[in-house]
Amino acid sequence: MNTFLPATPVAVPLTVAAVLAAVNQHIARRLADALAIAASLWCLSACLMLMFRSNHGLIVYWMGGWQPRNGAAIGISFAIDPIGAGAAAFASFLVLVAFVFSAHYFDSVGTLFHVLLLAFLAAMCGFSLTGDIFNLFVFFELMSAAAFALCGYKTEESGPIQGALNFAITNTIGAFLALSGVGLLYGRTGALNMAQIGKSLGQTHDGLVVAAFVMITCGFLVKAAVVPFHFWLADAHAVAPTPVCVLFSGIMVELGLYAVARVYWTIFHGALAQFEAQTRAIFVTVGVITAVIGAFMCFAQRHIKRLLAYSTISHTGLMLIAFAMLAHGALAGLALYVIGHGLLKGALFLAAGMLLHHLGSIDELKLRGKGREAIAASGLMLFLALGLSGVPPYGTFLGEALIDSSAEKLHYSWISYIFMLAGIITAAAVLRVVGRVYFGWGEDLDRSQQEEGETDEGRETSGGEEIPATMFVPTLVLLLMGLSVTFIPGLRNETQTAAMRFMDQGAYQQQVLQHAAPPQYQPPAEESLLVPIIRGLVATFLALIMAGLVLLPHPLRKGINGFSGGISYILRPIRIVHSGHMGDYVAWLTAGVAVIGGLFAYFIH
Amino acid sequence: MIVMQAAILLFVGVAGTAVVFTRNPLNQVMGLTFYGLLMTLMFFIFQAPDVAFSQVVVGAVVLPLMVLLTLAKLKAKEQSKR
Amino acid sequence: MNHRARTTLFIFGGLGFLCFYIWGLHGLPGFGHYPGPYGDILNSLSVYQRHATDVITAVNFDYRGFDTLGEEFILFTSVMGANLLLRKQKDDREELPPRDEAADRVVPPTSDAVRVTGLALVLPIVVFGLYTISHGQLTPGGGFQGGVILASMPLIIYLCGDYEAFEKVTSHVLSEIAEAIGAGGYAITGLIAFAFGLPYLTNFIPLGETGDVLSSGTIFVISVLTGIEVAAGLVVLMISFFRQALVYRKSGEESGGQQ
Amino acid sequence: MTDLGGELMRMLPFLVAAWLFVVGLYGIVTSRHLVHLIMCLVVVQTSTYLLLLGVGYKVGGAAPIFADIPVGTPAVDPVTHALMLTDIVVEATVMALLLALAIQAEERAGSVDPDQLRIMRG
Repeated sequence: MNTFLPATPVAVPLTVAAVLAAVNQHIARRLADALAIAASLWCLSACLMLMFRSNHGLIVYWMGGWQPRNGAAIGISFAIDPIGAGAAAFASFLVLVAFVFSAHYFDSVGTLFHVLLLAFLAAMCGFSLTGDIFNLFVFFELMSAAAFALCGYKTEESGPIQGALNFAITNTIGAFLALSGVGLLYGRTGALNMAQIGKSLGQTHDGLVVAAFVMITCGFLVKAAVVPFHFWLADAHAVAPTPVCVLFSGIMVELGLYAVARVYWTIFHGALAQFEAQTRAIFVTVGVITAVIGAFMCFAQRHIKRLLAYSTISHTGLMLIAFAMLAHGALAGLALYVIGHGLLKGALFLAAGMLLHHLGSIDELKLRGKGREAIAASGLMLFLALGLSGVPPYGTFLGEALIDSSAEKLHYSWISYIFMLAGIITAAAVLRVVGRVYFGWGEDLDRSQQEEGETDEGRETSGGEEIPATMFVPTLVLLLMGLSVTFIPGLRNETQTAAMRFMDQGAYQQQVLQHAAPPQYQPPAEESLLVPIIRGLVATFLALIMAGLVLLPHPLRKGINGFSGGISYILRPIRIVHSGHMGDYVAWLTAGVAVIGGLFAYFIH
Repeated sequence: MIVMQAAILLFVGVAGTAVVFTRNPLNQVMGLTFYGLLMTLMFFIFQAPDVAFSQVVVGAVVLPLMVLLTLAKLKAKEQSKR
Repeated sequence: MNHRARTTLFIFGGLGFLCFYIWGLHGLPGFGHYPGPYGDILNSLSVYQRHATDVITAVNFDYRGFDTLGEEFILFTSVMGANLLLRKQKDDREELPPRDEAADRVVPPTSDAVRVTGLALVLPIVVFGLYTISHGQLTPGGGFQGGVILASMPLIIYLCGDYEAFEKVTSHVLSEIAEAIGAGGYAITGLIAFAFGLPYLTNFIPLGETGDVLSSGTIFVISVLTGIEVAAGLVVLMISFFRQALVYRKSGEESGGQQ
Repeated sequence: MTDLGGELMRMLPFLVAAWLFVVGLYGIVTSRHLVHLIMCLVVVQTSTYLLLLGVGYKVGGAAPIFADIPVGTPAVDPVTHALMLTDIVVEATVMALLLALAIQAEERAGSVDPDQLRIMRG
């Protein structure tokens, strides 16, 4: 089984993609759907199997059978651990959902959509499973190429083209940054296998190591949409077709962060071990800025998909904070948070897609009071919004609890307030949408506010009175999974041991390069969830209040006008910075790399 | 040999800079073609004949051609607007 | 931000980044002092293990063949993507009749000398491309290089002033299918190894005599498939762009071009 | 060669690589035309070729093709060459995608000037 299973999550979707491309116009739409769904089901089950099998030690798989010679890798390896396989399985699942949801989409263009999405899937699986840094880059590029094209799918509008351009150019620069970092590492160590690079670097932490670390990290953080590399995300999400948004927000962005974590613990952990405190401080700072800016920008939006996109930025900020703890508890929490968030955010985008399908608009202010016709979408949104604030039993809650308790031990307990703040604001923004769209609360602002940028987009479907089951059911399934993931028995323990495995650089090297037996880990005792439960309930309550304040009936609203005026006053410069100008984005990107690099250079030398 | 290597590297640096600072895309594409040829030469000098083979076709033919066709299309579009 | 502010921000950021990058580069062992071991190991192993004298081809199509698979699919996906982006929209107004982009400029019709020379080049280019693909494991070349050389053949025909002939030798549908076959064949060649109980992309074909054209097992097969994929992919790309530009260079009545 | 020359040569390809990276970014930031911007991106990419080429080179090494030379002759690193081949094909295709987007930008938004392509603001 182990001679073929690990390679199939990449090989199978690629093969199916090529077959579908070859028969492009001559295949019935339903057959293409079925083939694509079968391929993603295969990936899902293969990755799940790999996840369970790797629970007791890495699965190391050498492409072409090229086993290492004398501890030096000569081929490309997959080094599969539960976290990597879990990420791949989650990606496969979301792709599956996207295929089902899109059954009513894109009638005109043959199998192109399927081909692109399958290539995207293969790239995400390969990206999660690989143990070779150049291979990581190759799958990064494959992921990007598919994503750019998918993002610009609706070529008949001007928005998608601009969004796709911004996305493509910033991400390509990110890829070149990462590649340069890989070149630096190769120049030093003469190796591309991550275990071998890490072994060869050992404890050295000179300029080259720091520069390579910062360049690779920043390259992947562009994908992860961390401030100041985040501009592309809102643009891309606002314009991409809904099923694609699910993948972008649900897993692609998180994979950027996954790569940072993977590279840190396989390559740089030994070299940067004595600077852990500084590394933590730098990444926490960046994460907090991202979380706060994302949250405020989220609240300022009226384009619903763009609003959700900024909420994703805010939540990646939180995820970066979790990574920055550099502790196994927080890492386990991060893994759970990613799953919980991915399910919720995916479902939210699907609900937005239903609104667009049913009502032909995605502009909160235009839709005021019209949501009564689309009760299903609005109802789902209400439940999903609560999850964003981290209320139990949503998956985000469990992740947050683990992260908080881990942070407390590192004297970073204040970050739990950042989690609450970001949760409250993003949840309140979505609740506001529900209140305005479904109940028609709040002022009719459609004409009173001046236009700023793109606020709406065209239909993606032929539209209709009914919301088809292929749209409603996947959304509901995502919501239910988001609610129930917390109740999987032993989940916290398994994730914690998986995180320990992920972080054990020495064991990783020996298993990859020398067939060493894997060590086993003891999970720490489970902690009480009482405080996190209270915290989650408080956050949700505050989110409801915040949304309520904005939507208050007119006379009562006067009292808080000063407050909201103050907020928009603060927001103004931030909104101006989000200019939609490609040159600005690249300038910020460069400056961001320089600042992060400068900080590392200052602290380490 | 060393002198030749240093010279070609400097040439590449200068040519790359020139490509960036040529603001008119039509002139720039000529520069890009020349730049692609320089890169090819550099690959040969640094014992990378395999890479040079690809570079000469991609960098000096395919890429400039695609850019030219794009420019032609853009211009046609602009004229039809007027 | 206005132009000035943006440039200022970039100057600071760019200079900072440049210094940082150079600081890192300073730690390299220095130009011309490749430290190994990866390349050196492969240089010493490849001929004996894989019966391939061009180590680069052996690395591309076997030792690191999985990278190349991913990269083939980057090409494949991008071609699909460009096709998607450049597809004809339902609401597209009819374009103006295909005219030269500078109608006021008089361009002389392609001279016979150019046409003859060009067409005389076609055959050697095809032969050279095929040679490069099939001898990739022996001498510089291989699927990529041969593929791009083959892809330049239709261009020569076009430059000779025969867009019609260009369309004849480059059927869009056929090229697309060939591209899918090249890319899919690569993935499937890897899968066949499973039937022999071997890991993905492992060689399962006898290696043959070092120095023969049909030597080195799967390297040869994959090289040919890559050649098909690269050639077809680039041709599809060029057709897509040609269709956008619609620059006919029919000799005689409507001549022109950009060069 | 002098020591200064040696020291300079030790770093030259890398310095050129760093310079091309930054100068390409400068072109992108200040660009007024999408096609110009895309060609600047090509320059940024060539920076990675130079880095890889410089990293894998060995003074006096032959090309790693053992058809005419015996196995064991000092040769330059074949891996970086393979990486560069990958890189070159990636370049061509990504640029094709970007150019296609540029064509569509003119088609749909009526401009290829980044200053005009700003509906995604705020």
